[in-house]
Amino acid sequence: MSILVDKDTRVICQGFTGQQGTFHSEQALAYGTRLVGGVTPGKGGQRHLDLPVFDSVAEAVTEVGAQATMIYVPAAFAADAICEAAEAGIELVVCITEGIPVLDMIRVKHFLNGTGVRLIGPNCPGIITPDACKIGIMPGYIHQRGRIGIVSRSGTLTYEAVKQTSDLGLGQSTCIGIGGDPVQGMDFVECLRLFAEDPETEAVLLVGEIGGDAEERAARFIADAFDKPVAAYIAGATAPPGRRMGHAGAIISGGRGTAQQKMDALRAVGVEIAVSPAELGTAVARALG
Amino acid sequence: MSILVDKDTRVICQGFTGQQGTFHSEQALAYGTRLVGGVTPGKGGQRHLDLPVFDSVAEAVTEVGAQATMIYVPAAFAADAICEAAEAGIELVVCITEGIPVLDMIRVKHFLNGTGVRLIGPNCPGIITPDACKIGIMPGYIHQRGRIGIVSRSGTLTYEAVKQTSDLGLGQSTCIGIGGDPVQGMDFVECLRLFAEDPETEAVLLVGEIGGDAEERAARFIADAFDKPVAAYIAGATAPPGRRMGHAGAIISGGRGTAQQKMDALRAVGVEIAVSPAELGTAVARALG
Amino acid sequence: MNLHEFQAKALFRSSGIPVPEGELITDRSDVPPAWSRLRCQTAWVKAQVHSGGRGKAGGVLRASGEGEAEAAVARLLGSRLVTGQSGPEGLPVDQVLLEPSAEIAREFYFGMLVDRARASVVMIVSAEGGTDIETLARERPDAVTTVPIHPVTGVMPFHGRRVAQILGLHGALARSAGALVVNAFRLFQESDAQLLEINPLVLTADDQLLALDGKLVIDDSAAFRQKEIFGLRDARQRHEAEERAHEHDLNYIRLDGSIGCMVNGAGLAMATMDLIQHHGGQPANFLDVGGGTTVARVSAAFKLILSDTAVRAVLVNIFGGIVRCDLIAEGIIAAIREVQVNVPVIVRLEGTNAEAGRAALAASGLDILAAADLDQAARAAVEAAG
Amino acid sequence: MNLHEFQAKALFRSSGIPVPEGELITDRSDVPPAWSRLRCQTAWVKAQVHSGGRGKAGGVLRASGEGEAEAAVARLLGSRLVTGQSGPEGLPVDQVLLEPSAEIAREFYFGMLVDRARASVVMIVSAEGGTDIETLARERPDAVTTVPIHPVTGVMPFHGRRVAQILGLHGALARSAGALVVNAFRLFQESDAQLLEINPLVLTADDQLLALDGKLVIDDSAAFRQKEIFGLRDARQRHEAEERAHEHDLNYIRLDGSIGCMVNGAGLAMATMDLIQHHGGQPANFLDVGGGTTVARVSAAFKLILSDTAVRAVLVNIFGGIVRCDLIAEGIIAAIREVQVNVPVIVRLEGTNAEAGRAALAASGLDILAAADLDQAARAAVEAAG
Repeated sequence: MSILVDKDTRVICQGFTGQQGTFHSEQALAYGTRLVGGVTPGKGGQRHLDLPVFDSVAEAVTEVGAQATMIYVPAAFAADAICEAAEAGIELVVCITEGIPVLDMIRVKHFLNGTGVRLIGPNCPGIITPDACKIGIMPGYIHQRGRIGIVSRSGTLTYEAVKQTSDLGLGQSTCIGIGGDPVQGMDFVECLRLFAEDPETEAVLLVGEIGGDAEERAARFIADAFDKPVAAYIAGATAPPGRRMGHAGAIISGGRGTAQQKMDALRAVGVEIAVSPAELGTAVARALG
Repeated sequence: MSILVDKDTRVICQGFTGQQGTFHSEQALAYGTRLVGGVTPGKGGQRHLDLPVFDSVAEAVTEVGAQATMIYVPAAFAADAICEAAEAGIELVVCITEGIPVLDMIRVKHFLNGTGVRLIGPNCPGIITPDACKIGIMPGYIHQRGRIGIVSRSGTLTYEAVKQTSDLGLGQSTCIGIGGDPVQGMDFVECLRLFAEDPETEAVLLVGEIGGDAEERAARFIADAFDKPVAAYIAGATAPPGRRMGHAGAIISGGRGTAQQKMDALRAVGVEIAVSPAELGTAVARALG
Repeated sequence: MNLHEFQAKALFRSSGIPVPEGELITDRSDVPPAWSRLRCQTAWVKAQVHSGGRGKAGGVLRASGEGEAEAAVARLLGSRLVTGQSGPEGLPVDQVLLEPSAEIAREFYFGMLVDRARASVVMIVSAEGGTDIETLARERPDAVTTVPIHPVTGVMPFHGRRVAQILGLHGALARSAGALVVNAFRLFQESDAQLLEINPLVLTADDQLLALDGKLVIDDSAAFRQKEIFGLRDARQRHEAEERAHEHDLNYIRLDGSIGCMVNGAGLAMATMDLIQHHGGQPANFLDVGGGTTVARVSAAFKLILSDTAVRAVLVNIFGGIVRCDLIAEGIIAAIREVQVNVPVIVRLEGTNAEAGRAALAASGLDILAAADLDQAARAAVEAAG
Repeated sequence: MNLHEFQAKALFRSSGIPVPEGELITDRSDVPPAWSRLRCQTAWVKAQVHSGGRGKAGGVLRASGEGEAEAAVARLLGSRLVTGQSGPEGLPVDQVLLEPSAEIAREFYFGMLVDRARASVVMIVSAEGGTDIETLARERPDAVTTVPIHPVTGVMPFHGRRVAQILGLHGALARSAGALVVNAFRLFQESDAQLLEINPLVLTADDQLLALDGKLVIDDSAAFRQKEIFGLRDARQRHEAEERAHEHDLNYIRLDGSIGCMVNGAGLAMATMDLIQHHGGQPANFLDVGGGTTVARVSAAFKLILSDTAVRAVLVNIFGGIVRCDLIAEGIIAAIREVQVNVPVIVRLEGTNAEAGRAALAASGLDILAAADLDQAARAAVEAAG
């Protein structure tokens, strides 16, 4: 088992014939992802990477039974691509594109509200179930199928978490990079809810960062309804207040959303805190007991 | 027990000092409804019917703990009033106002989506739990506290249903007139869901009409998840297709949404059908067995 | 509210939806100047009435010369057009639209309306236009696609691509289809439309999208903020009686039977009609007299009902809620006296002060049967109407 | 992107948000004509810099005569203003805003920004303006109200009434507050704002609402569709180094420590800073070198880091994902040769082809310490920086 994606998930790529889409589709295929086609408006009917190209997601759903999509279209068109996928009946939308205007994402978020469609991202590395399905830009080979569910707001820091759990032989059930944008799809709580029901996931490693209150909400959910061991690391403990550190999410303002507050909230509900990014693996190992 | 409203429900009236608001507030008070104040922008601080008038619903929530509201403001301002109430934390919004533009109601509906706020109406008689709480324009005295939950798309036809169940000594647990507008708040299914969990409700009498597919959806829900006896009447069996019969909802087009189709759908899932509006009471009595 | 085709097309044009050039003709003498302004070779002469099925009914004529156009105009103007939907008396043709005929490569269907279940505007699109969309939807549902437009985003680029794909349009034509969707949705919202329909939407031989016919129905509830559009209302396109009902704020629809009905509430009114038919009668009308049942309104309602000479009995069914039945009875008595009703009147009063109301009716000395219950009232009315 | 106060106010004005008359002064000789055009009695002279806390820092001066105004302008123009947020070198004052001072009856706070959790724009409103809103929100949360604006409806009438109520405004002033809300939201949307702030929003002695100060921050991600607004960018308001980073698409923020950091990914960059501090060191900067780590970008990054003379060691931490570590190592070697780095460089390479990368670094003959893991790298950097 795993969450959200497995070896049977039928995946398409939006922005398929573009440079990014092509490269990461090749990587996904090489990893064994069941990529069944792609979408590039105006290029329907062509073939690319030996797969069919469609003009619309609706066609890809009808023709090749697409269930999940990875989006590599430019930021100006990404909101449209997400909504198109949701409207067409795609169940899981993974949007890698960064730099989507926040007002676009507000509309997307409400568009998705109540549809049951899950969005990962935008501005995220994607999702991977090791040895089964890779949807995103993460390097596949560092992953190892195993016991830890990983959910992270950061990109390369997720790889750090993956490598450390692989090095310790714990492995990963599914890893989700949810991205750090202010308005985004799935949050920690939604991922935890799924990990709770996945028998393969024995513990969760949560990688947060300063800004917002996603970690605090995760802490409340863990206290209320999550029984598996959790370890967490929060990046940005030393970031000066009010400065922007790359992720749009990482703004501390008015003393809210600091790393210290987040760590305190998580520690208070029994989460094992990694005090250094070098201890992501050992923290979750401790949490497992 | 009952659903949605009881003798403790703290009710306010929006459009309180207007003619309609005043009249029906008096009626509600006379019936014993726990009316705790009203809202008329610009008249905050005054008293009306010996109750406080507030400028905003937010104030009424803070000051007198309003939980439910009845709206009698003119159609042009009704969408605003509904959204104001929902935003202020009101749990149950009953909108009596008729003639709200459908594009306004589309926005209202999506505004409410995901908030948990329940809307009854617009263009409806309201809701009543006999001897406890009357929110709406129905004549209170025809009701009798009892065993039948009534939910209806029509106004005076609801009263017919009430009278017939009262005359047979069955009485009502709660009666809800959901209104017949094309885009509205609670539908049959949402009401049935609540009646399912109300121990006082032993059977449900559903009064539908031509147009839309609310009755068909109710039939599916009854088949899937509703165990109590149900009787139903569908008005408009003899209405000529394509003509508009007053309720915006009552348009038959292209052979969809006919009374016959609705009756067939309901009968197929075990609902007792009243073939004439004179048999609303006896049909539900038969359903009760 | 219904708009005429020429009115809908004027709104289409100002919204950027491509429509044929055309001239409105209200007099035969308008034809020659219009013909030359339009540089017509052949043209359509289209009766402007509020009804579908004009083509089959002979309301749309083809003219291949100015002479034929004049003849067609002469034949239509001033006539009454009887269509499948108009009723036997037909609708007056006061205006005709003269449009040069385009060479058509393909015909599509494009509609926009409110979907109740989704609580959103949806587009209805088919690559097979020019026919009856409801028949098509029933017989070959795959040929008709529904595309919702979410209110939080409005039209997005993918909507345009989707429509183009359904219609099989590519390149510049796909972009035209995208613009059509944007413009149609903006018009729909800005005019508080209930239905916007282009049937057929055509692809001309010279590769242009064109709204060959156009229909726009406006939400009556939006009259308060659509004053300009409601100023376009053509009262002559409604039956006189329905028009008078509109003036008195009564909801009245004439039907084919012999039992006049006066009921408070639309649902109860439909139920009363059902009950009449249940007992073997035929209702002559639907009439919702509304909440405030004053003498004036009841009088107006009686007059409306009796303006139909087929009416042989009148059934009044009032469930007095907030309004007291004794007052309603007084209103009925006064109205019957004023209007001089000379067919049997059966009255069923229920609700607040119903007994006092029934007593007043009995004491009035008028030919009124006060029925004990709904069922008895309907039976009596059916019997009285023979 | 930050806008200057005068730029924000120009957008306010064209959006219908009332702002004081004012003149932008870039030269002392502009003062006399501006003074007479504005018919000033007393005025504010306000340094235009991208920083809060201007008042406390002496960047906002009061002038009660043309002479005083000239003196104030002379003092500010060409200076560097050091505020609590600007860093020790301060920000250049190239422009000042001259505004007649208004008589103030009451001061309010009005802000608009995006609420993550609600996924909507919210208004932040307080009847107590002119102070630091974040402090107020922390110390007396009841004095600050958050009012969300749902994206499906935008501003509705009740939003205006609510704001008026919070501010204690009635009648015509309540309507002015309603208009302010409508106009501010439209500007927010049309400019892709991230923050719109009016602090203070004042009620003048003659009963007018007026945006006395104005702040507008635009979403950098919207640059592609806000070309006009992004054309207003004042590059001089950023540190030179940050401005150069911007040109190379590097995300660089200068800090106070001695260890330069070059990391790929914002989260890993923050984590690296945390780890340095964990081991007792202080990072000199935040630098996210991004995904495509080319020689040119690595060179530019080294130059940026070394432009800070406080840097005593450089820590490079790269997790090679899609990009191979051996290529990254080559980039680092080439960049160090080109830039002539003369402080210790500690490199931690992990991920794809990491060993080949480490071998290349070792073989380069440069003074590079290839660390075995993250922890060791951070320790070594702290040690090297002393």
